[in-house]
This record gives sequence, C-alpha cells and structure tokens, in this order.
Amino acid sequence: MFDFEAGDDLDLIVETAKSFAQEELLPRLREHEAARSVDPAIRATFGEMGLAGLELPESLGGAGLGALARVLVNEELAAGDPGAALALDPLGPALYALAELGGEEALRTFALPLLDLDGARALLVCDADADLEIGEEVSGRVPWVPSDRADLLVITRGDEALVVRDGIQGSELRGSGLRAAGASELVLDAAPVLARYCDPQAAGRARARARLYTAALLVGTMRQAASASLEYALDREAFGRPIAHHQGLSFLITDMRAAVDGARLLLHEAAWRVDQGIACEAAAATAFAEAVEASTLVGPNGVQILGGHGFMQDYPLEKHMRECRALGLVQGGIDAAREDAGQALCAAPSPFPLSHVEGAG
Amino acid sequence: MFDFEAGDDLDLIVETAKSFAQEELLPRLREHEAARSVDPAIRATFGEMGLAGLELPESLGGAGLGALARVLVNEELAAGDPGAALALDPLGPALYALAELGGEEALRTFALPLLDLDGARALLVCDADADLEIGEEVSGRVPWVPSDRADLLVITRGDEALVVRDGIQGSELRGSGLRAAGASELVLDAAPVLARYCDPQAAGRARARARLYTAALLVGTMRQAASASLEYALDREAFGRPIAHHQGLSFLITDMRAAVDGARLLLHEAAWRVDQGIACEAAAATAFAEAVEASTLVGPNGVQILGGHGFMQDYPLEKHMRECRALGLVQGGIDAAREDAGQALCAAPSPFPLSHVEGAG
Amino acid sequence: MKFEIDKATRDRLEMIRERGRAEARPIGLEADRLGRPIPVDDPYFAKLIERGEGRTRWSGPAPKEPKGGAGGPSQVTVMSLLFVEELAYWDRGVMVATPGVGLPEGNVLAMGTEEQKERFLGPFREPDRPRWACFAMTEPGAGSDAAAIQTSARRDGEGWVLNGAKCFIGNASRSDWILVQATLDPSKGRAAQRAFFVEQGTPGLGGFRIEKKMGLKAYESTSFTLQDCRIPASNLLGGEERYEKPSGFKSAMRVFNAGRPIVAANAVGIGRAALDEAREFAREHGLLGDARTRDRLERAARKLKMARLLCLRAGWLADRQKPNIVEASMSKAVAAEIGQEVTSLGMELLGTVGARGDHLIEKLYRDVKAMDLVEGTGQIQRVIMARKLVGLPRD
Amino acid sequence: MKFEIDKATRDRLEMIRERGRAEARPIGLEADRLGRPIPVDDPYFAKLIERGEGRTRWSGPAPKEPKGGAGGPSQVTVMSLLFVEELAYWDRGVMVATPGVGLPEGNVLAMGTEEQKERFLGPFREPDRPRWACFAMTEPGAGSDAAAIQTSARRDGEGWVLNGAKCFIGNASRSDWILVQATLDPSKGRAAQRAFFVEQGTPGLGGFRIEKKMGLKAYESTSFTLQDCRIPASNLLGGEERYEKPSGFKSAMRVFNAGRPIVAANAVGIGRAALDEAREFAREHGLLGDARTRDRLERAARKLKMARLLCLRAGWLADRQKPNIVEASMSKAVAAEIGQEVTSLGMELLGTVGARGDHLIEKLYRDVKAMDLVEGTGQIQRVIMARKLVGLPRD
Repeated sequence: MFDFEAGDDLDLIVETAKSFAQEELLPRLREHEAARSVDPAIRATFGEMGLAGLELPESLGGAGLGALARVLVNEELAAGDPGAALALDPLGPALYALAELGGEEALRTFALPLLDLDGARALLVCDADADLEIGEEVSGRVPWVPSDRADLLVITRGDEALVVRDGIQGSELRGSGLRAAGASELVLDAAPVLARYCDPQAAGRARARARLYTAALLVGTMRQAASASLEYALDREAFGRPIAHHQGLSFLITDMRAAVDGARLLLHEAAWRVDQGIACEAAAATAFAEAVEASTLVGPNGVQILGGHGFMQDYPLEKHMRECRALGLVQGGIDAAREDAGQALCAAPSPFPLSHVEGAG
Repeated sequence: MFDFEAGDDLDLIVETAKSFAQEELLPRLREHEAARSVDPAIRATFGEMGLAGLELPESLGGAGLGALARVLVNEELAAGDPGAALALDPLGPALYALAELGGEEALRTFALPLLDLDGARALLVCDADADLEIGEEVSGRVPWVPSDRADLLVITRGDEALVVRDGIQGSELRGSGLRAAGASELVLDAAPVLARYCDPQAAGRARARARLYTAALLVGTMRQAASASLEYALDREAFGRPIAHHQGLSFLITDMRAAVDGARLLLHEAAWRVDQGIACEAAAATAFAEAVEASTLVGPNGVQILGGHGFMQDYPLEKHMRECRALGLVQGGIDAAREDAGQALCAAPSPFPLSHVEGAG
Repeated sequence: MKFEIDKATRDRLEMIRERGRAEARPIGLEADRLGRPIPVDDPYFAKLIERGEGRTRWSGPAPKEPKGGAGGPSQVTVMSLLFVEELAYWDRGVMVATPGVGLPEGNVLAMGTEEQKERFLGPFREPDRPRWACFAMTEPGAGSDAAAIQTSARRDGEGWVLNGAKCFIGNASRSDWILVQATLDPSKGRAAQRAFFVEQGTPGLGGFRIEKKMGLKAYESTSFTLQDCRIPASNLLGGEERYEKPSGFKSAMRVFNAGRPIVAANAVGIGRAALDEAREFAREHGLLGDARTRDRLERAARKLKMARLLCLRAGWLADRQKPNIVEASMSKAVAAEIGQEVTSLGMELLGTVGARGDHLIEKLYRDVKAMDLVEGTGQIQRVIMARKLVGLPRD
Repeated sequence: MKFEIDKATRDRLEMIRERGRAEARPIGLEADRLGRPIPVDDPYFAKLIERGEGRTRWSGPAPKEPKGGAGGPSQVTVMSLLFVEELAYWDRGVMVATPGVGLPEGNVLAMGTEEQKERFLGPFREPDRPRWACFAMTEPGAGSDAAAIQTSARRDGEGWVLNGAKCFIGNASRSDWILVQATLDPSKGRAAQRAFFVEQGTPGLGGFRIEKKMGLKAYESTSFTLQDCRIPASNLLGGEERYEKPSGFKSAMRVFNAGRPIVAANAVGIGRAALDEAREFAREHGLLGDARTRDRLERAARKLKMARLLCLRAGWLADRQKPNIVEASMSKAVAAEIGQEVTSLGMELLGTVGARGDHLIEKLYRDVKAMDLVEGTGQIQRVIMARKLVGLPRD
C-alpha cells in the first residue's frame, strides 16, 4: 500500500547529503555565488562522499541508486545551495539522456571520462530552450546554461538525443541565479555530432528524470526559503509579539508550508514511478509544473516575510527567490510540462486515473 | 482629468434604484426565486420608476441615458437580486444589438412593442452559447436563457445580429441561479429571421455593452455578498471576539473588498468609454473578465465566512454564490472575453497603452 | 516509499465504482432534483441492509485481534480515505445518508464501555432494518469554536438533564440515538465537555427541522432542541470512571486526527468527478484541442492528485499513530479549496449548459463547498496548523 | 465620471517617456550591471540640474496661490501618480536616485517653520549642483511597526542629542541633510516621536553603509548611526510650539494618504514595462499565436489597469482631502502583488533567456519586489484596511 518514509538505507544517504549541505554549502552561499564556483576543498569532500555517481550503474562504479535517491539528495543539496548542487554534479540531468537513450555504452564513452576530470560538467540542453540548427553538425546558440564550462553537451529534441563535445564556445553571463554553478551563453559553430540516439520511450523517461532532477532542486530551495523565513518570523517582533504570531502572517506561513509539502509529495510519487519502471512521464511533468508554481509563491514570499530585510543580500531570501525563478525556466519551463501532462490527461481513459490508484498494483 | 464620482444627476437615479432594490427586492429574494418571477406589485412600482427605458433614446420615449447609468443601476438592482433585475428589464442586453446594429428603426419595430406587453422579455443569445443552424431561418437549441418566456430573440454571431420572434419553443429548467428571471431551454424550429443586420463596428459596441450589462450585475451581486458576509462577521463571535476581528479572516474580507472595488473601477471606466464614443471593446471585455474572476473569489467566500450557515438557504450567501457563477457563463464566458481582450492587446501599438492614459484626451 | 494499492483494495474500489455508477449517482441526482433527503423508507436503503451494508465495525464483546499483526501497521485510515474518496466521487450526499452508525462509531469504539457498545452498537451488528445514529456537536451559536458550545448537562439524581440546541446534524431525525456533546460548565472549555447517548423518543428531544441546503440534499442536515431532556447515568459516554483521571483521552486525541483527512478525501472525490465530467464534456464538444481547456484540465488533475497525496500522508501518519495535526489540517484546507476550484472551472467549461441547473458538475459545484465548512473551515485549519508550526497563541 | 488626461499632462508624460528611453533606462541598466548606485558625480545628475530638474516645489517665502483655483480641486496627487508611474516604467531606481529634496519635502512643506523652509529647502530652489535630502524612519529593529522606533532624542540645554541607528535610507550618504524620526520616549508610541533635521557632517552622524540589494541598485539604500549627535533646537521639524497643542497633525495625517498610492504607481509602472517587454519578446519569437501566451499577457494587462485605477482613485480622494485610508492601502497591496506577478510571468515567457541575467524583465523581477516591502508590506496594508473596514483591534 502506502509508505511515505524513505526507508533506512535512503535515510542514511539523505542524512549525509543534508549534513554536507547545511554545514558546507549553506554557510558559504554568498562566497560560492561571488566565486561562481564551489570551494575546491568542499568539492573534494563532496567527491569523497560518492554522491557524484549516485545514479550511475554499479557496473560503472556508481552507486546504482534510482530517482528517489536522487530527488531526496537534490532536495537536501539545494536546501544548502542549488547553484552549488549543480556545480558539484559532473553529469547532472545530462546523465539521463545518455543512460536512457544510449545505455551503458554511451555512459562509458561519454560520461565516465568526465568523472576523472576535475570540475568537468556535462550539460543537458533542451532543443526548446535554444536556437539550434541540427544536422550532421550543430550550429546555433544556447542562451543560457548554468555553468562556466561545457565539457559535454547532450541535446534533446523530441525523441532524439545528440552528443556534442567540440566546437562549443562559451561566454560568461551574470546569470539571474545559480551563480555558484556559473552561467554562460554557448555558441555552437558546426559542432560535430558524436552520437545520436532515438527512442521515443527512452526519451520520455529521460525527460521525466530530468524534470524530477530540477523539481527536486526547486523543492529543496523553496523548503529552505520557507524554513528560513519561518525562523525569522519567530525571531522578529512587531506590535509586541513575534511577527509569526500575527494570524494573517501565520496563514501565509501555513500556505507556504502546504505549497512545499504538496509539491514534494508529487515529486516523490513521480520518482517512485521512475524507479518502479512504470509510466512516469505525466507524473514527472505534473511534479515539475507544481514545483515551479509553488516556487513562485514560496520564493517571493520568503522575501516578503522579512520585509525590507528580505530585499537585502545580508539575508539569503532574495537569493532563494531568484533561484526559484531561474530553476523553473529550464526544459521548456512550466508551459512545456503542463502541455505534456495535459496531453496525457486528454488521452487517458475515463474515469481519469489519478495515477497511483490505478497504477502499479 | 479624473473624476470617480457619478455626479448629481446619476446619483439621484442610482439612489432610486438602490432604495427600490434594498426595500423591494432584497427582502423578497427567496420568494421571487421560488415563484420564478417578480411580484406583480413590485413590477408595477418598477415600471413607474421609468428604469425600463433607461437607455432608450428620448425620441422613443426612453430616458436616453448611457452605459454608465446602466451599469450603476444594474449594480444596485443586482445587489437586491440579480434574477429580479433581469426579470424586470424587458429588453435587457438584447437592446444593444438592436440599437447598435439596427438603429432607431429596429428599436421602433422590435423593442417598443414589448414595452407595452406586460412581462415581455427580449433575450440576447450569443451564437457561441448555443447550437444553432442559421440561414434564412434559424433552427437548433439554446441550452439556457434566464427567462420563462421569449418574446423576441436577438441572436448575435460575429458581426451579425438576427431577430427572431416566432418558431421558438421554450421548456422550463430549474436553473442554477437567477431563478427569479426564470430559466428555459429554447428550441428553434425553422424560426424565420425577421431582420438581419451586419456591421463590424456596431457589433463590437453591442458586444461591449452587453458584457458591461452582465458585468454590472456581477459587481452588484458580489458587492452584496461581500457586505452581507462582512456584516455577519462583525456580528458572529468565536474564540471570544467577532470573527471579523481574527486577523486571518479580516485579510480575506479586505481581499474580497479589493476584488469588488477593482472589478468595479474597470467596469466604470469601460462604461465611460462607451458613453464617450471611443474604443470600448477591449475595455469592456477586460471589465467582464475581471468581474467574472473576482466573482469566483467573492461568491464562494461569502459562503465561507458564514461557515456552515453559509451553506443553508436561511442566509442569502449560497444564492449569491450560485448567481455569481451563473452570470459569468454568458456570452462565451470569461474565455471569450479574455480572447477578445488578448487579441486587442497583441494588436496594439508599443508601448501598450493601458487604455485611458493615451485614450480620449 | 510506496504509492500502490493492493489487489483486494482495488477490487473493493471497483465494487464501489460499479455500485456508485448504478445506484448512488442516480439516486443522488434524483434527491437533488427533488430537493429533499432520500426518504427513510426508500428501497435503496433496504437493499443496502439486505446485502449486508450499514453494519457496525464493532465485532462484539469478543476480544479483538491485536492491531497491526503480521502485515505491519494497520492502514485502516488510508483505506477509509480511498473508499470515501470513491464514494464521494459518485455521491457524497448519498454516502452520508447511508444507514449505519456513522460519525460517532469511532468515539464509541474508542471511549464507550462494553455495556455501551453492546447497547448502542449491538443493533447495528446485523440490523433488521436501516438504522442510523449521529453525533451532535455543532450549535447555532458555536461553529468552529468547539469550546464554546452551550448545550448543558446537569446532574440530577442518578441521571442527567440536557438542555440546548444543535444544528447541521446529519441524519438526526432518523437516528436511533444521538451522541450529544454537552458541557458541565460553559466557562471551562473542552475539559468540561461530555458526550451523552440520547435515544430517539426521549422526552425533551424534539423540534427537528430539516435544513434547506445549497447542495448535498440526499441526506438530512437537521437542527433539534433538548428541553429538560432526562437521560440515565449509563448514557454518559465512557461512564463516570473515565473522567476521574482527567484528560487522558483529550491528549491522545490531539496527536493525530483522521476526521479532517476524511473530509478532504470527500473533496478530492467530488473534484475528481467534476474533472471527469468536464473532460468528457470537452471531448464531446471538441474542446480538447484548445490549449486553454487542456491547461484548465491539467491544473485540475494536478491539484487533485496533490490533494490526494496530502490526504493519504495524513491518514498514513494516523495509522501509525504518529502526530499528524499539521498534515491533517493541511490536507483539508488544500483539498476543499481545490475541490471548489475544480468544480468552478468545470462550470466555466460547460458555459451556459452549467447555468441550466441539470448538469452533474453544477450539482458538484454546490455540493463541494460544504467540504470547506464542516470539521472546521479552511481558516480554522490554518489556525490549527499555525498553532503547531509557529506556536500561534490562542489569542 | 471621467477617465481622461489633459493635453498638458500628456505632453509631460511624453517628455518623461522620451527622456526615460534615452537616459533613465540605459543608466538604470548600467547601474544594475555594475551593481552600484549611480555615483554622485555622474554627468547625468549634472545634466538634470542644468536643465532645471531636482528643484524643490517650495516657491519661496512669498504667499502661495490658494489651492485649487478656477479649475476645481487640485489634482496634484493624481498627476504625481501618472508621472511616477511613467518614471518607474523607465527606471524606478534612477527615479529615486534623482537629485532633489525627495521624500521629506512633503513633511517640510506641511510642518516646517518658514525659517526651516528657507534653510533646508532654499538651497534646492536653484541648486548649484546636484543636491539630495532624505527622510530616515526605518530602523534595523522596527520595520512596519513605526511606533516601535528606538532612535532617541534627548533635550540637552538648548539643543537635542540623538542616538540610534537607521537603515534602508535612500540617498542618505549623499544628502545635505537627513530628516531623522526619533522618539522622546520609546514607551509612548508615535505621540512621542519628533523629526529632526540632521545636517551632513554633524559630529556623531556616521557609519554610513550602502546596503547590497536584490534590485533597484541605481540608488543607494544606506544604513547609518547617530552617536550622541548634537543638533540645535531650531532643527526640530515644526519648532517647539507645534507640539504644545498635541496631535493636530497626527489626526490630519490619518484621514488620507498619498505615499502608498505613489508606491503602488511605481509597481504599476514596473509591471507595465515588464508587460511591454514580454509582449515584444513574444512577438519577436512568434509566440502571440499561442493562446497561453495571449492569456498570460491579457491577465497582466488587465490586472495592471485595475491596479492603476485603484491608485488613481486613492490619489483622487487625497486630492479632495477625502478619507482614503482603505483605498490607499488597497492600491498598494494590490499593485505590488500584481507587479510581482507580471514580472514573474514575463520571466516565464522569456524562458532560459530570463535566466541569463541580462534581460530587462529579469531586472524588473528583482526591482519590483521592493514595492511590496516599503511603506508597509502587503500584510500591513491589509491590517490598515481591516482596522477601518471591520475595526480590527490593534491587538
């Protein structure tokens, strides 16, 4: 039936990620933001934890864990700093297109070499987010990637995934958020396509996993925004009591909490579906859409609760707000996700199954 | 520049309508709802007030007033009972298609005879809301009109308006609201088209005026829902004080007030534009859309404030909620209005004029 | 983590679905059309009794199986949520009208003496005819503020005398007995409250008035009065002894709550019905090609799924007897609003067809609002959450 | 009713628009890119002074024209709202950075003695160089709760001694003088508060720190301290006599408010800029054919127009000196939220282009949030409204 707990094995991993994020990332978030990268010592610590290969098959030296592990870990890392979470993950969501469409061979060829290259980053680019001409070679512009380097580019387009490594020119951008990961525009000039995979089902799963990857970062970021602003509201007094004890503000706090919890449950259910190997695309699109929507409530209201202080960089809330907004823009953003989920809904049998009830039995 | 007051002449008319609505309609709203019509004595009083011919030209014996007068009067009547407001108006928004597209001649031929027929009702049917085949004759089905009789039908389709009187078969429906006006399905069986007008600009103005007519009923209904629930909230005590004095609920009350006021200002501005003879279609579509949206907040929350009592017919709030929802469904509903306003927005010059600033000078 | 439903439960859901389609929905629509509760002697009720429904969960004076045996912790609340959601999908009003002990069953099972269980639940074990019972808390002057109830219970010799008025009580006029919440001293809040069994026909119990509601017309919501209504001492729920060591039950009650997620599941069920109807309407009218319509349906489905997960989480915590006060209130606050929103969007999609007053979605639009009112409004749920989350003072 | 703008005003709006396009917007974008306030010696400021901007409204010691002559009641607030909205459309940060008396001007005109006007506004009549002044209310420990400020003013012989700390004060470090709100007795709330002119360079005034903000970087928001800062008696705004008959000003203040609609108009201006940019982006990228995009833009335009009407109504009431407390707070609560929503929708439309950090909409998204924070958050506005509408107690 139902179980809303991660279980002891996962709990251990999550706890590790959480301590790391709270102790190493959170206190240095402004530092990493300014440096556009994560402190090398902290990178090293992270490397030792083995979280980089979390979802790589054990046969390739990874931990062989699944989507649930990933989203739980990403939540925790993002609660520390979502930019740093991206910076620390050499493969990021590019892994999914490689693994799902290209299989172990693709991982061996393209992913493994990056793991030995300090600070290397593979990037996933969704065709909808870029302006590319794709033939034997790829030319065009990727307006933004959250990175200052691009060691490998995995481009997804419909049911296809293409791998590109050379002929990529990056130029640094300020970035609206996630600066700890860097920010660049990429220009591709006749970049040779090293591999091209096509598989509708695999592409769907890859898309789902990529959406969950980002949705988890969103949930972690907004969870942190909600809890940091809650803490402030308990501390700060106005009109003779903590501002959290004014009923009007307390309702906002409860609504933020509900928004986070709701998005989180959708995220976990979708990740569980991925791990079960059952239909997960609509569930992942739904989880992503809800995470984005919730984050546009929680991000700005984290700032709101702090009043004028929220607008200042002395507090992290303005950063959370910016990063919530930036995270929601990838992979075609909320509209593409809603379109995918909406199409699935229109095609589904009647009565419409609210997924898990009639899902895996 | 700006003036947010109606002015003495209009104030007098509005005051008259308000007293009538509060003294004659409001106390009998359940009675009229059950009877599916307005008490004949009250009809007579209304007739004597001359509000039926409010917008008819003076040359035809009307008061020759404009859209602003109409929306202000409709607000007041709807604050009493929007169903009764419809029941009492022999011409309703059908007037606009006749007057704008057919001119004085059409009014003389089709509208004036109805004024001498006790309880007669001309009805406006928007093609989008019905399932009609239109040629020399009209056949098909109008799923709902807020009336138990149809003495004249004005059908609008794009830039056209058609007049139909015979070959209409009505069958009574329960109606989700507005029952004081009645509720019927109409079946047209080769109903002869008595007149057919076509004029894009006139059709646009007619559509705008019809939307404002309904938007005003919405604003009046929700204003009443807001004030009735506010009154209850000041009276009812829980946890040792009036429920209105719990900050959380008081915020809901302020938000309902803001929703009403905002919709109302858009309504007044659009009506002013109609009377100025300047571009008014987008403004009216905007006002209608906002009135519908606001009413889906205010209607249900009027019930909400009363708690369990709100669900009971001992209080009028459940009626307000139902009528808010029903009023918002006509003329293609909010989607058609948003589409019209959105199209205008897309076609407008840049920077986009927020209408009145760059409008009439 | 796990989000799956076992075969037995799915089969039972399938049965509810079939019966809902064949019976509950048409009967609910009919009651709505006629604007009156399903009559006590409706053949539907007799049929339910015949096929063994409307019975108490109480298995008699035999010692109960230990909770949560081999299969891990019980999932009784989670299962209730699933069943209730499906029942509400077909007709929430009919569900409430269904014969049985209903709301007070939990209280009696948890607090009743063995003698009380035998006396009051016994007749529901294999009922000879449709039987109802009900729990009467709400009063005309005290809605969400449960501490403020005024119905008084006064000692009188061996028994008690009750005085007061109750309202919005489901099935009250047809109930064999009413579990009446009353206070020994209105100034002392919940600590001074007791529940009493008042049997139908007890002198002083009367003034039944079936209220006219916006929706949910299939069952009666009834107000009644207690005028010097005298009942024996043995009708105090739990018996005298229970109250000698104070507030044991009270503190247990506060840790987890199953009632609010149940109401929330009702809202989800109603919302799902509206979504399905809206989607069918859109399909029939060729509207599914419109991005606006798809977005609207997508949003409805997404929010309903989220609300359902919130309900299930709250229920799952209750089953594990873990604190779930925040989660329970959250599920209700969220689900009720979403139910309202989805039915309202459904009306928008129907357009003037919705205004006719004969479409299921229109009925659901009227029905669902109650889910944000009963068991505490959305505002009250937020207060409850805020007390836990930020220690919001009680004023 | 009337919703039109006269020719002269439209011409002035047109001028603001041209200058905004040519000057304010590029300068604002540059300041944002560099992440620092426009320097005091920026040629832009000198140019403004040269062409006669940055001057006080004070017309000197000559008797003023009577308010609202032949043309009916004054529309000074309404006009300010229109101008401010247009200025904010181009760059709200640059607008605030513009030399001039700024915020305290109204206070000085309303409450200042003739001598104070001459001394403090005089240099702004025909300024030789860019000059600023500012009003310092906010403190690190007291945001919306104005009654709670702690900066103290103590009598000391003929003068006053100020101690305390202020924060988020616009243009403070470059101001000729700062009008500092201080209290004679923190336990006595607003009645014990006074405002004092503190001239730049006064010993004890210091610790200026320019705060790092999320947006609006073109002007400095500055914190500073007052440490035994000694000022002459003549620097008490309004002079001693003013406070002998108590609270005359205070009660006048409470009837209508112009500051909140002004902030609201800022939000509308920023939102409009985002709408225009979003629409252009959508047009260039062929997105206007998508119903989703059109709906999003339509909603933005509708809500902005509504917010603008709410502002103008509040301003119009202020101009007629009619009570507008509810309307003023409403305009601000609504407009700030809408500004936030519109810029956020704009980001959504941009997609990853918004994430680059170099698009105007991205800047506006960061800028507009402040409009829901300054002059009282949306929550505070609701409290103010609720006090008037339902008599919400002060606790």
